[in-house]
Amino acid sequence: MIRVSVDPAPIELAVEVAALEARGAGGVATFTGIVRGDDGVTALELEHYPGMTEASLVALAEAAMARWDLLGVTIVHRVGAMAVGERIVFLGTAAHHRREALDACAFLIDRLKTDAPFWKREHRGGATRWVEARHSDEAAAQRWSGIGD
Amino acid sequence: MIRVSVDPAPIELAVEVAALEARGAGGVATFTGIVRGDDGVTALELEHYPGMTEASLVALAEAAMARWDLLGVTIVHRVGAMAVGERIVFLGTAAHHRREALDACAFLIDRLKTDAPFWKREHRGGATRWVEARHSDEAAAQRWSGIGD
Amino acid sequence: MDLLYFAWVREAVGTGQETVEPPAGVETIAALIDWLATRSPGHAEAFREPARLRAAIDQQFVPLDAALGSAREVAIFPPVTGG
Amino acid sequence: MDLLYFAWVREAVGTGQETVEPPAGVETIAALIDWLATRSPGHAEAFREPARLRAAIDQQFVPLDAALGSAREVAIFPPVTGG
Repeated sequence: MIRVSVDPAPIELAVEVAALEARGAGGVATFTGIVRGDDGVTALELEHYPGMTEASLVALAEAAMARWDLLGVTIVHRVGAMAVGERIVFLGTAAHHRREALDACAFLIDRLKTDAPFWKREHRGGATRWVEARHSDEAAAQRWSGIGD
Repeated sequence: MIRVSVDPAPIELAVEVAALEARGAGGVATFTGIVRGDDGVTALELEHYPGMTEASLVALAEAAMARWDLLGVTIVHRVGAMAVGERIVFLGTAAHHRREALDACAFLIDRLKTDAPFWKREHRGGATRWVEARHSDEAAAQRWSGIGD
Repeated sequence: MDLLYFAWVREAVGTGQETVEPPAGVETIAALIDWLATRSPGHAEAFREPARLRAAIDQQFVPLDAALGSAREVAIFPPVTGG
Repeated sequence: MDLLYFAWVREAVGTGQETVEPPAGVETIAALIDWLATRSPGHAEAFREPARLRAAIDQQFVPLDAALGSAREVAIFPPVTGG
């Protein structure tokens, strides 16, 4: 089961987790990204490429299903304006074996960072700034390159 | 912040995640173990060593805090009788960097499997059977051995 | 050819979408970027440093030296920063 | 010395807790296990295969060749299976 959602509404973590837990797996791994308020950030905006975004997330989920023995993959990314402390992204995997669930979850967040067309803009009071991509994200995504990918 | 709980009550995942998300971290990683109903299992019982259990989980959380830059670690293990589909264990980590949160979460579940005094008994209808430890769990825990551990 | 711009590229150009007919000889994304830079001061600002840009053809990421071929939709944007 | 048993060890012995005074010469967990096996048919069943057993002294895991020393609480149980 693959579930992909790109939505301006807040991410309902309990609902997403419940759906993964209902897959009959022995384990569910999740990663949730949250808007950090340190460094003076007061709000965040997420822009994306409608159409390509959803397709790239489905491709990412399919890559995870092909690589690991998973019963479910969920990718939910929020777009639009969000406040400090709110969830930006939720990745979840359900598997019989914990290693598969955890590795797949790490893969999803690493690859999402480089493979999905989202752009973040930070607000600091009245000022705004587009976030720069980080080389460390490229390196993290490269970690998963290889056969069967 | 370390939170450890060993409790016969059902694990309140949403409450546990909310507490981790409130730590101000950029990311929260979780792993939840669930009672699987395949293989004819109808229920599960968890026995533990009161006192040593809590101490071993606190030591495990402290080892994770020492090894990675974490803002929070939560370990909740259910004990007593539980039904198929219910949560056995919840591990959660909060960190500024996703790699730290994810690696620490994997460490916690691998080590908990070998370092905490719990014993599982499976029910299949009227029959019961103590679950045998798996060599693969020893190997997974060994993965984390090394300096600073 | 439909062009889409995102993030600060969109802001600099002043629109997120335009339809263009590049002249003969503009056969790669890189050549398209150079040509777009000549269209207005906003375009010049957006397309001044190709190394800061990334692109997709028909919703697939491509390197800047990719041939335009029969592209219907070309998107130009900064490196992605989701997650 | 307080002894604690868990899981099938507890069930075989028939109790989860007992207080014993091992004779002189019982100086390791392994020796304690051998001596315990002589105490009753249930003990014999529980302690027949030391390789299947694990132990803790004062709530710290120890190998079976660990010295009992001044242990107050010794626990004997199967390999753990939590998580």
